Amino acid sequence: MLRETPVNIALVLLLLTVPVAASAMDEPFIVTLATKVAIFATAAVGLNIALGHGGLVSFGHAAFFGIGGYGAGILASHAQNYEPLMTWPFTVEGTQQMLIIWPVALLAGGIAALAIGALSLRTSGVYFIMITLAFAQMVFYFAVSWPAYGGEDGLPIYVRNSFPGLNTLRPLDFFAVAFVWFLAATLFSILLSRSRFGLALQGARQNVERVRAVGIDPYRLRLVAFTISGMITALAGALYADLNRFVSPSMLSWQTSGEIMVFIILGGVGRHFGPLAGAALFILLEYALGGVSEYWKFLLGVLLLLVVLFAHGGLIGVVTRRRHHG
Amino acid sequence: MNLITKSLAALAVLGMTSAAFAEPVKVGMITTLSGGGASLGIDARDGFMLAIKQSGNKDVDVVIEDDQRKPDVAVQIADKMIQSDKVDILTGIIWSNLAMAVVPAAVAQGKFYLSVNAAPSQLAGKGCNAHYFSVSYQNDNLHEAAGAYATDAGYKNTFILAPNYPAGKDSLTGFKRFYKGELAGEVYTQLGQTDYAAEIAQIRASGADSVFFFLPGGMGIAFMKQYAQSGVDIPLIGPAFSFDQGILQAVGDAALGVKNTANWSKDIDNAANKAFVEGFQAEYDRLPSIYASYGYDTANLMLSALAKASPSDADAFQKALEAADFNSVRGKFSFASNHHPIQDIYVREVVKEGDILTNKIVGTAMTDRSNAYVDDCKM
Amino acid sequence: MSAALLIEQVLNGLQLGVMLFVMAAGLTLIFGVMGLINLAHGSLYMVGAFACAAVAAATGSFWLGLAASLAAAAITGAIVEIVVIRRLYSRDHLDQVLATFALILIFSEGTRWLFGSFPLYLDVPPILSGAVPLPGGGAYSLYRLAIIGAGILVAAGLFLLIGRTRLGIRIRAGEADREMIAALGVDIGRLYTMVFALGAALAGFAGALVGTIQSVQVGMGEPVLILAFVVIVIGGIGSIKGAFIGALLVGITDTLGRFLLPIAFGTVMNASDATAVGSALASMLIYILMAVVLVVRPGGLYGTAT
Amino acid sequence: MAEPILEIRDLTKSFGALTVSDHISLDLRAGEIHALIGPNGAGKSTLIKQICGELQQDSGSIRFAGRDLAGTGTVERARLGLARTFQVSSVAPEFTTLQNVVLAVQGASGRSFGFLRPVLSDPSLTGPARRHMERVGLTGRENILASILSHGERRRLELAMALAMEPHVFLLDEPMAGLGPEGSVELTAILANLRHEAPILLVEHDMDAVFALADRISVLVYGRIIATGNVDDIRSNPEVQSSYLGETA
Repeated sequence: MLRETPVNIALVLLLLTVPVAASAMDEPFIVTLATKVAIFATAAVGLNIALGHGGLVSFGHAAFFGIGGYGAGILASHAQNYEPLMTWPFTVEGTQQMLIIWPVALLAGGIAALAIGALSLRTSGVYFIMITLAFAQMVFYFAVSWPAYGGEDGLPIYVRNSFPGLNTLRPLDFFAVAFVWFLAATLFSILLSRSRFGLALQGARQNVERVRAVGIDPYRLRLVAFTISGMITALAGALYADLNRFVSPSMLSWQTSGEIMVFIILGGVGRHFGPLAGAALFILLEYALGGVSEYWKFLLGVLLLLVVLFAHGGLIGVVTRRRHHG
Repeated sequence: MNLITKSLAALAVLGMTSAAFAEPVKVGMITTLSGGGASLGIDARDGFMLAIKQSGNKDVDVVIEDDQRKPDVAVQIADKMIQSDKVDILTGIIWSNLAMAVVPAAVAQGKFYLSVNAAPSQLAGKGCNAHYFSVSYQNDNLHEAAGAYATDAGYKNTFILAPNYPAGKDSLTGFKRFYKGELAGEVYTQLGQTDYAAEIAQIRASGADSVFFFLPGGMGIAFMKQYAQSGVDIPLIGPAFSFDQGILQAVGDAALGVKNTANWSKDIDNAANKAFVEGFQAEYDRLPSIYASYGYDTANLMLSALAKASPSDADAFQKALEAADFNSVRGKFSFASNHHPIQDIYVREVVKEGDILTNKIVGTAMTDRSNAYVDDCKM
Repeated sequence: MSAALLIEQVLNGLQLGVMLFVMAAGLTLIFGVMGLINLAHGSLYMVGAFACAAVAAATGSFWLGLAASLAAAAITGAIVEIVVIRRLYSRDHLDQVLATFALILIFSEGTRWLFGSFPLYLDVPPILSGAVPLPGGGAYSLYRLAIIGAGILVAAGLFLLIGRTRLGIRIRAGEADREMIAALGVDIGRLYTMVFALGAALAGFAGALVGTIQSVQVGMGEPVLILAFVVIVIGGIGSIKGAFIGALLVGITDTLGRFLLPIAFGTVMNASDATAVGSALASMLIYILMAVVLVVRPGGLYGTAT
Repeated sequence: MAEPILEIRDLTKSFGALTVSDHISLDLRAGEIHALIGPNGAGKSTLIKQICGELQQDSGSIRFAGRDLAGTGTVERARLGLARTFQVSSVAPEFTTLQNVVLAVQGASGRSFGFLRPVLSDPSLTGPARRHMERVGLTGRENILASILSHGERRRLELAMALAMEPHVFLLDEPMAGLGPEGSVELTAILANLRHEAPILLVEHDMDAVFALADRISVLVYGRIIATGNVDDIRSNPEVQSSYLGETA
């Protein structure tokens, strides 16, 4: 039986060394795959704050992922076309600078999550799952039919956005950016879970009556958690837009929401490194099975089913043979 | 050049190709092989591979990957093909939005892209590129032809409908470019919509004398079946996509008699087309679709250029492609200055041959049609 | 806008509504009795449509196809319940969502493997083909009228089944108190399998009826599934009556929204923009409706807030 | 006599035709333990739920420290200083004992929006928490998961969480339920001390504990208070004898 911490450290080291080695061996595509893992894991870390810590089963996190992506895409497209974003009451120019794009993505995701959360958190259980789905569908259909930014066709970013001192078009440089964000999000999530806020949030998931009885309002806790969660997922969306140099409504589709949840469950709900394990496994499978058969999603479905039915602790749970506690 | 000499030339080209290459060429095909739009990608792939097989050329190595009709997946496959498989030429994308995601970055990295289907206006006008060629058409072409046909047929009051997404809007714009009559109505439906009762009711009430619709894939099947049941008998016009071999059988008799515009039909009478249609049926045991014909032409164009130059010599290879020195199953074929075809566009009618629904050419809608964006392209 | 057009659009809304009800009824029953969220309900819809198309093509009879759709969906439902679903009753909603999400992948790819990627042919039976005149000068598809009739019959049958039969009593008892019903000596496992198969058969039935005028292809179940969820959430999860009201509400709102919104916007802007904006808003309309209902009544119209 | 801290007047609550609280009036004064007894189904828990805000009364008033509680919810009442234990133990099962008590200390502190500093290394939280655990005899059990505590330990954990809130009133809903005789005696001793921190409204079936602890007793039957008085008054009250004590004694 392995302890969880060494497994986590091994996972992170693996994520770090594989692309570095691949880059040395001139296999840039493996670096791209690792970047995708880091970004998806970051999105899932975001969702995990709501879902794992707060028990808020959001089936609409694709909305935030997509909003972050569109934030990056819209700013970049304005910068590419030299058209200001708005001219009244003051002029706002587009930008290709990640240091500006990220705060915008965080802010946009935060505002959207605050609004959606404020309404959705009035419900609970299945209703919460469904109303978050409904809001995500609303954003999806809006993006599909709104012509200004490409609608269904999506919005290309011809040149990856830039970061001072890095050549983001080099796969390894961009991987470094994504990796640092993944680490930052994960560390933040760990700190959060041990903080006053995290204690109250997890308490509310386990026993909401008890939390009320000690004078803590679960609605405000959850709203803040949902907002933070949406912000992190939106940031991951902005990175994903840059990875693909492209944004489209498919980032907002309900399947995307489902996939982010799948990362978490594959890795193990509520585990800090579950999102990484889940995203890595998912992408590994996509490429391993995708090469074997056109019908790889059938195999993915079978595997997911087996994990849900029989390996409740997720991948990390299987490796460490231990159910998760708190 | 008459038909006989042309087909002799074709044989000569086929005969010499295998000798002409020094080193193998890697081609990456990104296309939709799973999910809703898979039938289109499968046909394009099969047409492409048939041409390679018929050529007997062993030096072309085609890597095929499924984009699942998702732009982000397509981009990643393109990255993989360029970075890892080190392909020289990319092809295969069916959908315009995927093409917009992949093509600009791929050509910016110096790769050639040959389109088997999608040809959005952005890539024909300001965004054109020396390394990008559309073998199929420019997206507006078949819609323009439908507009021209509606005018020729004397329709004065057409109801037009398309899904509410960029290709849908381009389609209606294209139709209106050559249509001279009035519009009885202009409706945008939801993308992926499956029930058209509300729109059919509007058509019935509009007093239109004809209906133009662009509803690709399952949307078109649903629309036509429902239209046939509605008791509305205003004539339908559409681009070939909704009347393609792959979906006609699913539509059934509801499609009989409908006029559609296409730049290919299996009854175009030339040797290349005969070889294609027969070869395709022999190889895959089904009738080829229009996407298969695009795939077939794309491969033959590529082979003809490879016979003259290697993609590593980009300028020479580009010149060889521009020459379009191959026998298109469409007959006449040349490239406009923005690397989109100049070709005839026909009017077809859906007919029944035995038990099988298929198309028959009944006229020509446009002759030597290029596209509306040539002047915007500064190459 | 003529009266005939309006009548036709209302009929369209009604037709969409009753079909959504047939879908949603199974979903809401399964949730009400077993407490299970079943995302794979749309796959059973697809199974029904494919079974109908395959049998109709083989035998030439639409009616045999329709019978096959009921049987195939019910049998598939029963097998899925026994093999997978019954392990999920005691799990939380997250596990249920993910396991049934996995089932969607399995069903979609499995169907594609069996039937290929091309849409199947399925057409309206000759007896229901064509249109009938409407008062006011319009006409309406006979088949769609038949769908409305079939949907209303199913609704009436369900209300009778739940209200008047022994199975219905057990279902209601099962909703109220699982232990009590087990204590009464009813085999709860068998009851659950039957309810699940019943819901599946309804979904398959809807799939066959709707597939006939739409297209029978892989992935056809998912858009309907999401609509059906909207319906049961609006109506209140577990309530058949709520599902009925919710389905009609969604059907009418969606149809009339798509028809009227572009016209409404047309009064304040040019026609082309109006259709674009109007259709954009129309596609969001039912989700807006659902959000409004949930904000005002967090448990849906006829549900109890959890 | 000082003004009562908790003052309930004419409280009425019905579920359909069933009246569960029928014009209840009740006081809790500083320093006292006021026991509420009555047969099962008399409406004791419903009364507690109304006091802590989980249910809203149909009519009548609840005043706490001179303030009318109408329109305030559970959270606000807890903040004002009403600490409650539950009839069926209600703790966060995946937390350790210490985390549970820290949660209560944090609730009382009113600051739950700290995002970075770990709670378990914050002495302003763990200090009081350990102190309260010591008072209920849970020292040494800090790192045990609440879900695997014994029943008696869990009841004491609840009490520690109530203590941690440093409340003005304790509402204890059957704290002795399920404890053996020995456990009841221990808990009785702990409760006896508690009245000096804040008065206790004690709902309890264990008559030995009630008679040992209570300064005053109210008897609730079918939603009505049929008698209030000191231990001797209640013991000798004939109506109480017939309707309640007679059955159990």
